[in-house]
Amino acid sequence: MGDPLISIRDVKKYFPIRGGLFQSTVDNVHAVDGVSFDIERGETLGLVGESGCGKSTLSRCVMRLVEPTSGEITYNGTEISEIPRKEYWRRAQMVFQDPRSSLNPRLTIGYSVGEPLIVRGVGAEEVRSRVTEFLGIVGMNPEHFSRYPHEFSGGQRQRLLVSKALITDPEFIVLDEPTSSLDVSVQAKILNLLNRLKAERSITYLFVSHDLSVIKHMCDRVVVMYVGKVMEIAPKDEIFGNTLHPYTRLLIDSIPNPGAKEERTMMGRESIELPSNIDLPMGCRFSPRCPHASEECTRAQPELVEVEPGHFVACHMYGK
Amino acid sequence: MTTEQAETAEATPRYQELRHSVRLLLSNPVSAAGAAGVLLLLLTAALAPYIAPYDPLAINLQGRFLDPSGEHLFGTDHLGRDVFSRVVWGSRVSLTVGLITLIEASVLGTIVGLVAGYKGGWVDSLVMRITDVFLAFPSIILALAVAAALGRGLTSVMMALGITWWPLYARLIRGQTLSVREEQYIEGARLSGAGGIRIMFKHILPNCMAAIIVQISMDVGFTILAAASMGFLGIGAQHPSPEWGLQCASGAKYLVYQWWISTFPGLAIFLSVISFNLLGDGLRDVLDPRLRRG
Amino acid sequence: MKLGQYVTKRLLQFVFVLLGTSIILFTVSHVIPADPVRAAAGPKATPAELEAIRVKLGFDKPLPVQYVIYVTNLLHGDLGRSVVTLRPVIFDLAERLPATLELSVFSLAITVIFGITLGIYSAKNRNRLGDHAIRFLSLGGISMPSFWLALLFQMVFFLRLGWLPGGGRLSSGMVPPAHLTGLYVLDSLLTGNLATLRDALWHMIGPAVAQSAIGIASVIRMMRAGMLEEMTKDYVTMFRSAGVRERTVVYKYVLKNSLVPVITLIGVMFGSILGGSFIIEQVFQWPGVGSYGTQALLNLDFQPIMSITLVMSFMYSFSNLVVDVVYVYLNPKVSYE
Amino acid sequence: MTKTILEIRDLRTYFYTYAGVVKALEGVNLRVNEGDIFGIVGETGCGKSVTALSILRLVPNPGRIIGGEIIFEGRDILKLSEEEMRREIRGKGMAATFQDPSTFLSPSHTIGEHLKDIIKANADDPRGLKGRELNERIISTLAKVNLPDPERVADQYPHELSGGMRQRSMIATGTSGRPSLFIADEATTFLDVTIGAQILRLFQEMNRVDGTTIILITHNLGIISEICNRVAVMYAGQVAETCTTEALFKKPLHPYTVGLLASIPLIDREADELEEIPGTIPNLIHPPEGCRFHPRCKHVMEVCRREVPTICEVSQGHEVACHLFNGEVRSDG
Repeated sequence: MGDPLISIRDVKKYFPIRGGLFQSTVDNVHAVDGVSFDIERGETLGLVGESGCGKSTLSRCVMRLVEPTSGEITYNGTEISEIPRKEYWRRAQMVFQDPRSSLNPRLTIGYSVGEPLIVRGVGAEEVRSRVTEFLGIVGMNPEHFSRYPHEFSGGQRQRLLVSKALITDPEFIVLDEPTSSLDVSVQAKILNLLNRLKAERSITYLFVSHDLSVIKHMCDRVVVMYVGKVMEIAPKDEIFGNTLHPYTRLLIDSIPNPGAKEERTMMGRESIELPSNIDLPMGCRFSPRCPHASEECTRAQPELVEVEPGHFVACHMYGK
Repeated sequence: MTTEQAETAEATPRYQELRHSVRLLLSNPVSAAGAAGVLLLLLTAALAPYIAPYDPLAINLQGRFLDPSGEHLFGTDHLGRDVFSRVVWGSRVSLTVGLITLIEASVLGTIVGLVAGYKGGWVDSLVMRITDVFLAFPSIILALAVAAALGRGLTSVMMALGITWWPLYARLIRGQTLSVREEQYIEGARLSGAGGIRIMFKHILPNCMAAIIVQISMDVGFTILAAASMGFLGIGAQHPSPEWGLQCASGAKYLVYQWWISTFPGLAIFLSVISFNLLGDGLRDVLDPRLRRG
Repeated sequence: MKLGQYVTKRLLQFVFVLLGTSIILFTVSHVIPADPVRAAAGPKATPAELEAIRVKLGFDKPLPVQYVIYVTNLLHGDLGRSVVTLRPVIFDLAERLPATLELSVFSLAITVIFGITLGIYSAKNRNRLGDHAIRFLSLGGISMPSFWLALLFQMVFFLRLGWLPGGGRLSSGMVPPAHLTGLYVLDSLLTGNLATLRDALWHMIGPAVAQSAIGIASVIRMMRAGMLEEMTKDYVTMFRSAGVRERTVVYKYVLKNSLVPVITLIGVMFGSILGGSFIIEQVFQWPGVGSYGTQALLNLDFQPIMSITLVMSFMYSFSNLVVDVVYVYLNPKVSYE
Repeated sequence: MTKTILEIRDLRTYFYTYAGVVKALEGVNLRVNEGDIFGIVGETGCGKSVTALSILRLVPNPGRIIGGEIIFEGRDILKLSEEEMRREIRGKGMAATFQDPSTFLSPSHTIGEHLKDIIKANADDPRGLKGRELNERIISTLAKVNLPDPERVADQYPHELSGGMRQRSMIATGTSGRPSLFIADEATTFLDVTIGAQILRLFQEMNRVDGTTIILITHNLGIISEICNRVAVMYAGQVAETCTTEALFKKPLHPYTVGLLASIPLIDREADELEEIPGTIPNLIHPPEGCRFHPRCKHVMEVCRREVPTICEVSQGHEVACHLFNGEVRSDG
């Protein structure tokens, strides 16, 4: 496999909660709490989890939009904080969840898509020709150059944002829930577009989503996160065919799905909530919801261990 | 792969949207009346020398206290000056004061608010505490004190009102900036490599313009009122200026028998302010229905 | 954060604001004027008086020292001397403050009562005749120069109709009630003097209405807009879908939710009432702080102007403090920030 | 023969906007049987939420129901007065829960206060119901939606609850009048999958235990497959196809349904590329002539551009509005 493109080592991101009379830090939100994994060159890595699991914060740490509290992230072996931001953002880009708020309503498509070139001092003529070229690549019309965002549908805007992310020819793109605010028939078009671009331009994707069906369709490997921690990492077929972690199991079982009518043993009747990232459970973070929780699980946090080649799991039932 | 090209249902260029807004504004008879009033005021101020039949400052002691008539539409005052001509010329004073004050306040307030909202942290806290202090004075009272310190006259009034008004704009723009800053496209602009100045002025400011325009249009009325009040209290425009508030004050003594001396300038203030308020209400509804204010 | 903690925090902020106010007023009185000594001493001061002021306020010393002297004097209640009444400003203020307090609290009460009820009525009867009338009047209310309204009031109700008195707190010949609080209404009530009470109230109508016109109009507009906006909220649909009476939805849920923002406006309105007192008290010859201020402005009597500004900003900040606490108490969603 | 609880005939709801008349519903026909969990599925703007609001007669301004019949328990509710609607239908007969519970609950009132007024509104003797008894009703209503610690929830404000608990509280406001028909409009869309799955189970329980008929409105075909027995697919303000859930996934007929099913990634299906439906949903101010789907349809015929397709029952309980099946009644197979 060679060297990974991006390697994340023990990254933590805490957001302080201020309170009291003098706004001192009274507690921390443990958004990302010691996460390590690699992103291999050329793969699509899925990052899946529910709200508050830290997947968005982590992807923003990778993009240098958020400074991690500790840990290190390297890109091609270089610590990303040592790469100049403009240079890093030429090579790594991101597509956000909500295409409605991702384009400035007061700026033309030409400016918004071409901004990465404009801030790097590219001349107006070249910006224009590059932008029109990339509008064509994502299936938009060059005439859209001087239009404004409100004239476009959600799906079209997401295409525009993809073209903006591509315009500096990056080798790595974070896709943060790129289709979750789109209708299903539009989602299909965007997902197909992303797959085509990846094949044509050999880009590496980090695909962040809460939707396991989409993850399964798009990704080569999957990282499952829960409340700031990695629960399981495995190739796609392993994750779905040989699910090890009880949380991954619950996640898969919760997907409403024609093929699974039978009773699910995992879910109780009572409303159970995701734990907050502030008062964390002592041991395994999933232990309060886990049907297999033993005394050990409430005491000690399980380590992420490789139980089969390439299949890592953080659960006391496995390992050793 | 050009499947989605045919579906731009509402392909309206920017100026069409503007025209649409204007049409929407004028389609409401109440806002249209406001716009007409404002236009009339602007025309009066611009054409004052042609509209006013007499010199507003010409004293004629033989012709004092004349009743309103064909010759003197609004009568004459205690020095025999034509009240109509004075009201017409007074529009220039009020508009000048109102607009200059708001330009001062909005430019200063916008820059401060933009920086505070975008930078956040201690810069923001400091700016907010400073505006707190300015806003701790009841409206107009600080302006009175500042004008008193600067000495009488219109210049002091404009300075004093500008000083008391900017914190309102700073707060408004800061609030807008905070909400725009949360938009995804700001993060997107950072990823493009855009710097702070570009983000503030190219990305955030245009999204605050609607709020600024609405606020200014609503505040013109207030500044005209404030300036007139200061004139009435003798701290603003000085004799023999045809400023409306001053005219009201000098007519107050003759209220019993010569009611017209202070009634007509008062009416002029009232109509100007109401026009700006109607226009402001209409603009708010058209440009930004979320900006509801008292 | 607990409510108690919030109040403490808000009190600290109040103290901070007072400190800031003193800095601004110090700047206004010591830095802005071309000749601050002359400004403080008044236009007719003799060279000896000028010298005395210069020494007393430390004008020959550096600004920080001047500020310390300024604050020290304030804390000792030394607000300077009026060049018109020739008395210490603090005495003049003490004498006149109750009159202003009485009138402005009365005006605020009128503002709140009429503003809120008319606003509700207007929203409930949207686009009917009553609503149009109220909207028209409230638009007039916020556009009317208060001095002009006061003059019109005088002209119509005093000069022409004679229904209301021309000014002052009591009719001539009426003896003020025994001085307990200085508020005539309260004092005459406490001493059981109903004739004086009636006369005092009768004298307050004119100035109070003129003074609260803007406030009433603003509250109406905000209340109406707020109610109408709340009526379009999703929870109204939810209650309707569950078969709850329209009356309950409007008067219990919509009303409470739309009152919350109006509460903050009430604080602002108190400020506008205080600001308006300069003009209203002058026109109605009300012997309060406002008319004292107007006289001071006419004579550029600087020390009283600064003191009045200080006192009024103190009253205003204090009322905002109260409003904020009430707001937080009523609005569970505020995170006490 | 099962009893029909709700039948909608030729329902038309228009919105009179500044830009023009949006024909949000144009001839919607539905039949819901007692005890069904009936799904309505479709994409943004297909009219599924407007259908829900029309059934409750709560279409917001500037919308109006301009024609059709909504027969609920034998009565055409479009003919009832507003007061009858409130007293007899809403709350007791039918109730609803909506997408975003943070806006569908009043921010400055506790959950208990909400329920108090709703329970009183639906009680036979509102005056007799007070104090302890009312309180018990509130708690039991909250307990029925499986909220842990209902006493505490009753005293909490909406913003103090998590998303799942808020959604349950809102369902409680709907169920407190024990309606025979319950409409759930995108009730799990804002929730995490594991929390959403619990809410779906709650609906199943309401259906099984109390016999409540449920109309479940969603854009998610997975949810339909999970708990619905019958389903209507809506497109551009009309019903394209109505059938059992089984038939929907095994034997979809309408080209739109077929396209929709092929365009979603399913967890138990492998596909290299997802099918795409060309074009996008039409503008409902100027909808296409004839069949509203024809500009995007692979099988478009001349007649589709001209005539609105009529509904035909292709097999028992399987209705489709498409010219491909016009007049043709298929036997199974």
